[in-house]
Amino acid sequence: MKKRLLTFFLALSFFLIPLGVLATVNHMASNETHKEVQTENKSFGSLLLNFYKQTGIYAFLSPKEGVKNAKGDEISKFQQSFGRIIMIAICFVLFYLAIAKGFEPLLLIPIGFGGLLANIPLANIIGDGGFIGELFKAGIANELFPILIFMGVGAMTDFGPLLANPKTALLGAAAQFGIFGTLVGAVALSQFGIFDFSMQDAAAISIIGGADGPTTIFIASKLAPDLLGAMAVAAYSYMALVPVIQPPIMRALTSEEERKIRMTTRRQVSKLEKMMFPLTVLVLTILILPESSPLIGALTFGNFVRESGVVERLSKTLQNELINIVAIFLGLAVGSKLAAEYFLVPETLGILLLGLVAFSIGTAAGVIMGKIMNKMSKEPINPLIGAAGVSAVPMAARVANRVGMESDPTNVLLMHAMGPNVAGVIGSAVAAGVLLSIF
Amino acid sequence: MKKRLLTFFLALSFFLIPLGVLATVNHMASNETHKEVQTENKSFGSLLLNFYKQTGIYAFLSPKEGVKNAKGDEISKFQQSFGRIIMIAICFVLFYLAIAKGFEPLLLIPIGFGGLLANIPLANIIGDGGFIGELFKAGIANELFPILIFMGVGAMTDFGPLLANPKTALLGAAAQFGIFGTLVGAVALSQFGIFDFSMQDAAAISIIGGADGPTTIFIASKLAPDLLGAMAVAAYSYMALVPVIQPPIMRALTSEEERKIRMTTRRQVSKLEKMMFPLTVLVLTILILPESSPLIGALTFGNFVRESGVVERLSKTLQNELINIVAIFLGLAVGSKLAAEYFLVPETLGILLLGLVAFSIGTAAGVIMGKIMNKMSKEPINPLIGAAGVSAVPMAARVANRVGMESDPTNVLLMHAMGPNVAGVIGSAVAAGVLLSIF
Amino acid sequence: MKKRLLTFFLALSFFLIPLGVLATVNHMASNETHKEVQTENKSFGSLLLNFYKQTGIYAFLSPKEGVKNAKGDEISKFQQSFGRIIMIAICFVLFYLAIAKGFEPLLLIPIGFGGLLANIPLANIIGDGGFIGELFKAGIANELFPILIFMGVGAMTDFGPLLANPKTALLGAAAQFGIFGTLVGAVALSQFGIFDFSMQDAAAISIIGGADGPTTIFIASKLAPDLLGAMAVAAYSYMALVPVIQPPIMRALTSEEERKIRMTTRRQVSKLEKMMFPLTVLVLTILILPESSPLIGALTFGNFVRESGVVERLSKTLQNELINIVAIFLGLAVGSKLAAEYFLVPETLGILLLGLVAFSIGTAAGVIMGKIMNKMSKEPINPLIGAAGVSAVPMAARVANRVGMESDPTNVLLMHAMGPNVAGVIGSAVAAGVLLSIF
Amino acid sequence: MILEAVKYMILGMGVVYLFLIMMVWVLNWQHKLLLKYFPESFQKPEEKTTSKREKLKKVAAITAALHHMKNS
Amino acid sequence: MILEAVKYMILGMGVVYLFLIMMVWVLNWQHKLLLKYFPESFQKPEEKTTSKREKLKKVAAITAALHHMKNS
Amino acid sequence: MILEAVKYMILGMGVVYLFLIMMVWVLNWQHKLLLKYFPESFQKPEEKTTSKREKLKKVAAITAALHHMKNS
Ligand code: NA
Ligand code: NA
Ligand code: NA
Repeated sequence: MKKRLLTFFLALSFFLIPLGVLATVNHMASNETHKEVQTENKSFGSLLLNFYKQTGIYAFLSPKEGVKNAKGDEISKFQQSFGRIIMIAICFVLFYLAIAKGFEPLLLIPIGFGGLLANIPLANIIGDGGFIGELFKAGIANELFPILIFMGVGAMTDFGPLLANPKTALLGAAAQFGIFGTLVGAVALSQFGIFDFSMQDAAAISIIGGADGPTTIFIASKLAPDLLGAMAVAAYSYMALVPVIQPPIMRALTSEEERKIRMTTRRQVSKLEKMMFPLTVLVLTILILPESSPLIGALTFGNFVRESGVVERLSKTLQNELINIVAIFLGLAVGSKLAAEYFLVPETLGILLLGLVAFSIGTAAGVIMGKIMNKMSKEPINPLIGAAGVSAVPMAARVANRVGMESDPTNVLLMHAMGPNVAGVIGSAVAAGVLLSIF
Repeated sequence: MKKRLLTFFLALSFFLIPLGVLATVNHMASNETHKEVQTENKSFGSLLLNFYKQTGIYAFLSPKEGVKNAKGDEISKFQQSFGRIIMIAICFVLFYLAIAKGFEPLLLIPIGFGGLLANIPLANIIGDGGFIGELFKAGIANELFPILIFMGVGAMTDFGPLLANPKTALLGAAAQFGIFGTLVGAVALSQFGIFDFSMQDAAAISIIGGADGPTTIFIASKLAPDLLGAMAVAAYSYMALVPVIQPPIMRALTSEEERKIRMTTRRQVSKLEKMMFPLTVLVLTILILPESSPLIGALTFGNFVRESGVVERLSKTLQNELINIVAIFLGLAVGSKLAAEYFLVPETLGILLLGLVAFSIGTAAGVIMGKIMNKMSKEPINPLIGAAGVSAVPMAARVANRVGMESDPTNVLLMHAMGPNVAGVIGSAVAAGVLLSIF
Repeated sequence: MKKRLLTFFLALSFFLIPLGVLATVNHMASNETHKEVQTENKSFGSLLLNFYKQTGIYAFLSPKEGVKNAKGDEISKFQQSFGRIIMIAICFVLFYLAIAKGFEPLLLIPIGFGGLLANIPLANIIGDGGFIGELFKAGIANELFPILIFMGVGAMTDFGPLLANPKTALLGAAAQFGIFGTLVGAVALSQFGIFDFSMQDAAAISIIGGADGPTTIFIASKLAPDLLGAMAVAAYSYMALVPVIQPPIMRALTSEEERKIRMTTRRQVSKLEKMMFPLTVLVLTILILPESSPLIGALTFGNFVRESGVVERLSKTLQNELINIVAIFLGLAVGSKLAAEYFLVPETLGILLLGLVAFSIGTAAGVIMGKIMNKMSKEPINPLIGAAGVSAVPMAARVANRVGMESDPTNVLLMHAMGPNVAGVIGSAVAAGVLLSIF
Repeated sequence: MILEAVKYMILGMGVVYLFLIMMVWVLNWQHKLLLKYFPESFQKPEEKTTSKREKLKKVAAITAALHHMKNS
Repeated sequence: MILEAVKYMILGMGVVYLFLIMMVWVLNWQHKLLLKYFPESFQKPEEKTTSKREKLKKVAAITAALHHMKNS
Repeated sequence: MILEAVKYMILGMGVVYLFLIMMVWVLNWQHKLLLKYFPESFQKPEEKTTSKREKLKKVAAITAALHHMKNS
């Protein structure tokens, strides 16, 4: 059915493209037709005409110079006409990916729908008083929503696999090279004139390599709010594409023997240890990197609520009602940045590209660190689990497991890979704190 | 038990009426008694007196000229004393209707309680810093709450019956004549001096004919915020009264033979069709009527979340936690407009009357359209299902079914009536968009 | 395990104390070391230095004169260094009490964690734009959160036991002497120069004797926002300590015979009676004490939603999702007042002391009223149930039951004690209204 | 200032007692009224319908399973 | 002003009909398209997986209980 | 500017490693401490009470049904 679904979406696009063509043609001719119309009609006719001018068809067909959107930002004629149609098509593609391919539907569906609504001409949905605009003010502008999502993530995450083999956390550290390596690359490319990112923008974009949605949104809304839409789309898309992006890199960097390495059993983890873990991490954050404390504070709060074992009610609320409600609001609000005037800018291409690079570098760094640790440590370490260090919980751990099984179907790496996987979340939050402390 | 409940409420009113009488008497005498009291007491006595002046009894018994409520609006002496008692009694009637008669309790109970709280003298509950005032600011002033309710409605609605027989949507179009017909009537009556509504107020009031709570609140808060309380009460009351209002009109306009018409089987509906439906409606809205897009956008978002099938979590959240929380907040906030100073004004009577007229016209228009379609179309159409076009989902469809069964107990019209019923929701949202685009 | 847990927390404190000592030492020496450092480094070194200055270690070790927190309030050097470490340790103690001792974990865990986050140097978590700061603005500053909690409490409370023996409500009245007696005491002690509380502060602190969390927070945020943190901690701690604080007082004031008194069966309660109860209480509030209406309005709203029986959806939402979400937000926001600069002030000791006194007086007053009522009334009344009048539902009622069973194991007082227990909630809300009407 | 506090105390306790005594009085009066006019409302309240339904469902499922087992 | 209201009425009903007629038209067209290209999507939709799973769990529990009983 | 970026990279990776290495160190130290002072906390954690209760309820319901069936 999935192939046919694709066909259908293509069919749908036939519905959209003519309109787009019409738009471009009209775009060119609009200057002349305009004046005649205005004086011609009266009474009921003028009412009809006025109404026609408030339709979306008119807005697509007759873009105007100097139009501003609900937030006071200018929209070019291209963005008003063909641009919006392109964005609507992109939102349909996001739906296709979410539904037919199962790519992070919990966020891509609200984001995509928010994008649709953001590209409706004349409707003031994303501005002041518009409902998405209000959601944006309520939780993105002040960073509340990503923080609440992080609480939910904390309440849903079992850090047991990390506690069972703490040193695998170093793999989660290595993978953050995706962030900082990309930062250098982006700055270099800007220096050579290929991109045009400021240092601050480059830093924000690099965080996509952290493979963590809320962290990306948090950093974007602090350091580069204009790039929020493209960054969120890139982050969630690449997180969803982990099974496609990672395996070739993992195979290229490891030998067949390495991929077959069996890991020894993990040590036992006590309930008390799990309960102490969030507090330990928070105390370290306080001592070393207070700038990370909103993110790590929220994560550890959620995890402490989970592991304390005495507030099941609150833990369930964090994992279900609260995170679901916030995911809907966050998705719609982030989607508002898919408005043509924000998304169809040259920077977007750079973001998508650099995001992919960051992801790949992170994966490679994790695998290489795995190889190094395997050589240095007494116990064998399968370098594949290093790839899970990018976060993208639990997808990346599953990919590591599957690639391992290709070489030896009896070698179950899943729980071993979960350690670097959850460490990667902490690692990205630390990296985010470093970026915030610099800029 | 229900009759006795009524008796009891009457008994309760005996408790309230003497106080009211007392209030009116005192009202007249207040000018004299006032000055004497103030100088008489001292020390502990004066403390007691001061306290007495902060009781509700004092506020009811001694209304003053020029008092303003928490929002800075003036309250007449009548509104301060007998008016508040009347409003409190009205709120008790709303509770009676909700509990004993089962009239839309999910909204009438919060609205009624909000009304009670809004009529408490001296307490600043509906103003700035008061909790209902804060809820009002958080979601009515910016229209967020009705939009979120509409998302929930979208997630709860199965548009399958409409997809099984799309042309019944025209019945949902016809029923919107309740809105526009009433608009003309209201303007005419204002012209003749019977009412005193501006064109904008008339338009807002007419939307009650759309038989849709969130749409009514949305339009009221945009076009006529002062009338919000009466409009919401009218809309929900008449929606609850559908089984009383509609049948006589339906019987008067149809012959026995028409009521016996059996409808042919409906075509099969595919899962994909259901998934495409919200997107189709949204694209049409974008092209034809962007002003409707907040309402239709929210409705279709909820429905798309439901039908996409991959985000069950979010769908359940929209249908349960989120809509319940918002219903509580919305109800209390709307109830704040039941304060005597807002509700006990001449306009309220006009609103209640016009709302009823709008409802009736809508029903009639739906039935007549049903008769026309039955004659024009090849397949037989039972005109009764036209009455379901007013929305009021699913009550109106059930009424159509029941009236049909009176004539032929084996003729099940329910699913056929659900088509126009859900189309009526879309129709009202479109009508609302037209009104917004005009005013 | 619990003893060992304590040992462990002690061990943990060994981890914290050296840092504290270091802080104090460094505190003294800081004036000299400072200037040398600043000029020494350059390039990468200076980057490292800059980074070091953004670590928590540096902030603890090198407190500075004139530093202001995110809200613009000044933080003394002691509060910056050792103070914060003390507060972090206190938060750990709160966790220990919540987890190992089961003391009100639903609120102490969020409050404690909020306290941890509030004491992180440099991170702007409690200020504008910080997430706890935003939560504070969203619901404490405007008193929305305690009100919503009270709605949930109303929806969770069964007033049946009170309706089965209404006159036990007088025990709930007597216990409010804890509030007003303490007010006199606090004022007297301030007069004698032992404390330094204004009349308004004294009134706010006394409300702790009401043994009701939301009421305490509501009053604190109105009358003495600076004391909010200490008051909330005191209120919840003493509510949790009811089984420790109350029994000695109860035993001291009653004879063995009195404790053995068996109470006669309670009258039957009708469903309709339960449904009328919240409305009755609200009408009384309107007439006598409108100032109490936000608190009592919320309580009775929740209870009416529960007892109306037709809006089960809303009742469940109030009792679960909504109260859980709000409890998380409220706890974190209240915890922000555990920042060293707000908590480590001389007033805190006074608050903790006066709170304990208020609690004890309330208990004693309830028991004495029980003795009086037992002598005056025809039916026997066990004075122990008077202690339950302080509220702290349902803990205090259970304590009354248990102390009674010590004297006669077959004498079940639980349901009899629930009457004064729930009446105590109303009593405190009334007392709160009196305080608000005076100040 | 102590005197003032004492006055507040008397006022406060007075209002609290006034409120709760009036409440007791109204509740007693209400109880008599209900006993007279709505005696049937004092029936044992039935269990809530939802949980009842759930139980019925469970029982139905079990019965079905048992039936299935018997026949097999 | 009445005339204006009548004009608004005509405009309003016109737009409502336009919208819903276009919707009917697109839905019919879509239906044909889907029938042609995705005939398999018209299969009876299966019950939702979650409730299915829950049922399976219930059945498993019952079966286990029965099994336990048989053996004892 | 590239040089600056490289410095940030070194600083950033340094802090990330510092943080996680310290975490590993503390966790290992904590583990030993817990093994020594709280060996009993390493018992297999029991299943959560709520789900346990639910199961018990289910089993009770089934048992009741079976009992009923046996006797009939
Ligand atoms: Na990461
Ligand atoms: Na309608
Ligand atoms: Na109390």
